[in-house]
Amino acid sequence: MFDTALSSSDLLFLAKGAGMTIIVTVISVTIGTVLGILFGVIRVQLGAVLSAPLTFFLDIFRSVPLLIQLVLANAFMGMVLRLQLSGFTVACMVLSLYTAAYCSEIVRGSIDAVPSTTRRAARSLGMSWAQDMRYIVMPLATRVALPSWIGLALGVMKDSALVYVVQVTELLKSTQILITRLQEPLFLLMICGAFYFLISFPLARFGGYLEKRWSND
Amino acid sequence: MFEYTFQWNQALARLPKILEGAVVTMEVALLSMLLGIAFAILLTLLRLSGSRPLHAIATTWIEIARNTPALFQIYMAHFGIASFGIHLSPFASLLIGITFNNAGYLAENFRGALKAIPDTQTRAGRSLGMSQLQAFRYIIVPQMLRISFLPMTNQMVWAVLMTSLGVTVGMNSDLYGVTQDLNALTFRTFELFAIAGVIFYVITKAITLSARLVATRLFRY
Amino acid sequence: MIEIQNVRKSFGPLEVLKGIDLTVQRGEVLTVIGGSGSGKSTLLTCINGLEPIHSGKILVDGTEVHAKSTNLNKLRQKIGIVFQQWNAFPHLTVLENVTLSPRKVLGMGKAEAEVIAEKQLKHVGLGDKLSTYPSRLSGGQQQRMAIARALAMSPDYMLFDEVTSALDPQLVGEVLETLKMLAEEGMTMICVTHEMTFARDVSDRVAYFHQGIMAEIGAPDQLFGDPQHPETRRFLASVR
Amino acid sequence: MIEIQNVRKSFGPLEVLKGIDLTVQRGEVLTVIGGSGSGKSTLLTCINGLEPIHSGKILVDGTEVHAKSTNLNKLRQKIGIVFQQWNAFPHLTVLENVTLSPRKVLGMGKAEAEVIAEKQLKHVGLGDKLSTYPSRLSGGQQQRMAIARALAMSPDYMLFDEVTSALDPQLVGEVLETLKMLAEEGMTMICVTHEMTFARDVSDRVAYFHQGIMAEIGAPDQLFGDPQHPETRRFLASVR
Amino acid sequence: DKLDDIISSGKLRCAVVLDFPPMGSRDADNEPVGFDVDYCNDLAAALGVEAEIVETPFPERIPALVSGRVDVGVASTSDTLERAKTVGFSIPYFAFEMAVTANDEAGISSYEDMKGHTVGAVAGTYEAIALEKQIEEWGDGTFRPYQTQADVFLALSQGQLDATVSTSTVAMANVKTGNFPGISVVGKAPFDTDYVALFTNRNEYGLLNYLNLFVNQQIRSGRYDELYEKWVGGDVPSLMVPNAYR
Ligand SMILES: Nc1ncnc2c1ncn2[C@@H]1O[C@H](COP(=O)(O)OP(=O)(O)OP(=O)(O)O)[C@@H](O)[C@H]1O
Ligand SMILES: Nc1ncnc2c1ncn2[C@@H]1O[C@H](COP(=O)(O)OP(=O)(O)OP(=O)(O)O)[C@@H](O)[C@H]1O
Ligand SMILES: [Mg+2]
Ligand SMILES: [Mg+2]
Repeated sequence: MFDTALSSSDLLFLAKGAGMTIIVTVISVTIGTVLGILFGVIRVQLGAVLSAPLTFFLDIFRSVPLLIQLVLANAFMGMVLRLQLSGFTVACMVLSLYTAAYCSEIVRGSIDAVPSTTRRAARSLGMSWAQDMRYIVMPLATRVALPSWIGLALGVMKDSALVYVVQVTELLKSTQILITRLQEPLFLLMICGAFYFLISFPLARFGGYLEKRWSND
Repeated sequence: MFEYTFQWNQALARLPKILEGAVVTMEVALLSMLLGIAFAILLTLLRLSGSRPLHAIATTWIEIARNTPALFQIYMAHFGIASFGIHLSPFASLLIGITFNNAGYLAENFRGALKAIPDTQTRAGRSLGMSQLQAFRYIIVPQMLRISFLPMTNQMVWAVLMTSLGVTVGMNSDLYGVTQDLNALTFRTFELFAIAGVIFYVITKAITLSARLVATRLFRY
Repeated sequence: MIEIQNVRKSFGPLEVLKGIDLTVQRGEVLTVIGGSGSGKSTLLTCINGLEPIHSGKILVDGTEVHAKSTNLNKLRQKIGIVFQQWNAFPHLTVLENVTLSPRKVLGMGKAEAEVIAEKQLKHVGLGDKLSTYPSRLSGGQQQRMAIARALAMSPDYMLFDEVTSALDPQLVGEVLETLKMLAEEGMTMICVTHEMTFARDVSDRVAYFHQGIMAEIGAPDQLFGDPQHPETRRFLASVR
Repeated sequence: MIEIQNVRKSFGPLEVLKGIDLTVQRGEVLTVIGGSGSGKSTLLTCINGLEPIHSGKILVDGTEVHAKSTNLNKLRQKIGIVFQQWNAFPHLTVLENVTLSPRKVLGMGKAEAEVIAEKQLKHVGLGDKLSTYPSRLSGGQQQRMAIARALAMSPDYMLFDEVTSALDPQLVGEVLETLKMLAEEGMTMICVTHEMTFARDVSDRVAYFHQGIMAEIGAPDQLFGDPQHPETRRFLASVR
Repeated sequence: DKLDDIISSGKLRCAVVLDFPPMGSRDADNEPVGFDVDYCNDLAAALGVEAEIVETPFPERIPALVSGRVDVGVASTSDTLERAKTVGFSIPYFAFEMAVTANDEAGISSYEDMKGHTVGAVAGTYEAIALEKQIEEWGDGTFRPYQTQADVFLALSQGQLDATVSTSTVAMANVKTGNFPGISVVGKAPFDTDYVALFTNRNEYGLLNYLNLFVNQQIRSGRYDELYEKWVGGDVPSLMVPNAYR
């Protein structure tokens, strides 16, 4: 169908880009999830009023384009804090907080979804707050949260296409570099899109399946 | 070490231009939302149509929109489509890209909303003498609207944020594009993008707050 | 007049109506009783054309319901139906629930529709709930609203499908009272019900359905007092 | 011994307990009756420290529940409580529901905890449901599981808060039987209930609560037979 | 200071634009090559350190510097006074003439022909700023900035743009690659010569001093001519501004 000048070294180059996409995603989602759980629990524990500053801070990450977050964080780290960070580090930092902001919403919602009467029952059996969290809230909240969390992780993967602004060559950027040389935009873009799709689609379906299964009981 | 002195007045002097960009951003977001809703309804109907090819078309659209980066979709709308000899202005490319994305997400949403409305509702409407279309229009759609309202608001916020991707297809009249152009002139990166960030924040807050107001007025049941 | 002539209807391999013959005259109140799954609800939804039939004919005032040429939307205006599940439109107030069809289907003006709706709502005892949303109503009130909603189309026939069986016991009475009132006013009605007292007191005739067949039909005294069919006897013994 | 000394408790501006004095001896079965909102549930949740109080004292075996130095998690081990809503942990089997606390709170081994849990589950008649998930249980079975779950901690006191009132009528009996059995075995119990027959037959004393005040307390025969307080008379008349 | 930091860290990080042939691009193995890449390597060698090429799109050159991602920009950056408020420039190390490249079907054969057409350039470059101003002056036509030089030529060959103004070296190099069918260089753009300079942080006088001397040495040693011949070819442009000190 396509007569292409794509060489095996170019494919390797693309694969490197894809690898970068995956690495950035995995790091950010991991850190972001840990932070998100932490922030989410803090927000539930403190209540809406006391946690308002934290909520506001996290809200910024959901209300300003990621592109601007990256540019600003980049400029801020270097110019104001005078830290010598690689673009990769900045990308992971911003994406981690970005993930944490959304994740804390998911965590908060799913903890709230555990009936307070169930938690009361646990406490009245002599369980401490931590035990209640560990043995009752976590397993129940996880079922509520997991499908949305999968969606979030995939979202972060797709949004990681923007880290090119801090000089991280991920998949889409690699594709653009190859388009420059090979001048086969449609073909290369389709390879790139297919890669994202092949990772995202099955996982998204899996999330949907979990949601359906767990909402039944 | 390098000392960075903030020069806010230099950046603020450009505020009128930035605000013009904000207006364009709102325009694109709003248009893409209206078109997105229209296409989402169309996609939903296609999926309900019972015809296999139509269903497949709708599903393909929805899954691609949901499973590839928005940046990719917008880039595709400009450079990808151009491979077929179709030339779109940056504005059109951006609009098409975001609309494509919106429609995909909204259609999925509408499907969920439709599922949540019991079909006894249509039945009740039909048995009062309403046609299929009337039952859909007066009974199903209003209820769907309520269920989908919050997701639609979120999508609108997304649309606003997505306009920032227009620069990759040569758009420079929107909020991000204007800011980037000014940055090229003055190199006051931090100040300019901070201002743009604040404006984006204000826009998205305005959207969520007004949506909440509208919702309380609209959905009193 | 509703004429049902040898009607058969299947869901997939399952034959639900196995040749029903039945005529309901103007002004008559017919009660249909029978076990779960015997086809009672299906019969009602066939009468107003919500379900297709596979053979036979249903004529309402001489119009064949399932003929291609029949305008079903028009036909349904003269056949009101109220279901077991409360089908209030949750996004509309009580008044709007009732005026919606007259306005959109009959093309009435808002004011005119509201006059009629208020009249019907008062009739069923909901005159003080006009601007309430259904979520604030009890099940019994929702059912009465559904009745008013059907009546607002000025139907010639009313079909009731176990309108009380999803209700809390203390709410059943108020809905049955409404049905009784309608019957006394001369409305032509087919009521599917499990309320035997109601069937006995209000109906002109009672039909007993068993596995897709109308096993027996007769005056209440006769059917309850001296049932002919062995299944009828078994059924009546079980519900007593 | 549970000693409640002049306890006051408010939710915001609403004073829910207005100075309660009450002592429950070891082995005693106290039933608490009273209208909705009279503070019965609140009292129970104060006794095991789930809710703070504003003045007064609650002593359980001499330990002040609301003192800062009190280890509440430890104290709660000797006070079992079962609520009106079934609070099964839906992600655990019946056996796991019951063994969770002994294992995690008391630090028991799995095998040991299971022996105790099985014993208690058999006790309440759920010996054959060990590996079932709560969603497969009826409401009555869930309540009995909740009782077994509390008993597995070997509490000295059991508090029951209208454990039957969310149940279908035919399921009430089996739960009341379980309570009766516990009472006969000598468990110290405070039961909030609307089941007057149960109160009369099983309890040593009955307390009547009215708007945050313990209006009357006495032996069942005395309280039911010859109520002193006018509110008690009114209440008893209304529930009969 | 920074000069010491670079020497002691043993690494020189250069911001280079890699879709700007012949100044910077990637070879078949997708490795960075070009005039600027060699220039950075020379600088690193002079400093006795290792060079690290950091790819930066045009709009990101200065942010990359101010955020500390790179030490020096070797990125064909025009030394405008506006920018000098933010960063410190060396003396010019290269000079561009501007050329008009057009799609063959647009019927454009000179700079003035661009009037009324859709034209574009790389966002944030000297020529983009000048061209946008020109379109505004004409009051006819559309200007579109793209993020990279590659996108500009891609758009041009796809017919999305009718013409572009770019440095003549870049225009020649791109047309020569054969990657972009249907476009040709049609003439000069009457913009002032675009002197480009190395840049680093504004107050790093030690490093700036070093850079100035380095550029001077490159010319003196003939290395500048050598690199010019290697990547561009033809008459070496003078880096002297007539009738001026610097
Ligand atoms: N839409 C449908 N698709 C498939 N089967 C159906 C459908 N509707 C009803 N049935 C089946 O047809 C049979 C008759 O159903 P119908 O609802 O008419 O019985 P019924 O007499 O009204 O019973 P009940 O007293 O339980 O309401 C049942 O076995 C039912 O499962
Ligand atoms: N968490 C709470 N916040 C605010 N008010 C509460 C809370 N819990 C209970 N109340 C109020 O305290 C009052 C007493 O409640 P409580 O549950 O103790 O009554 P009760 O005697 O158990 O009634 P019922 O028989 O309905 O269970 C009620 O008016 C109730 O609304
Ligand atoms: Mg039925
Ligand atoms: Mg209570």
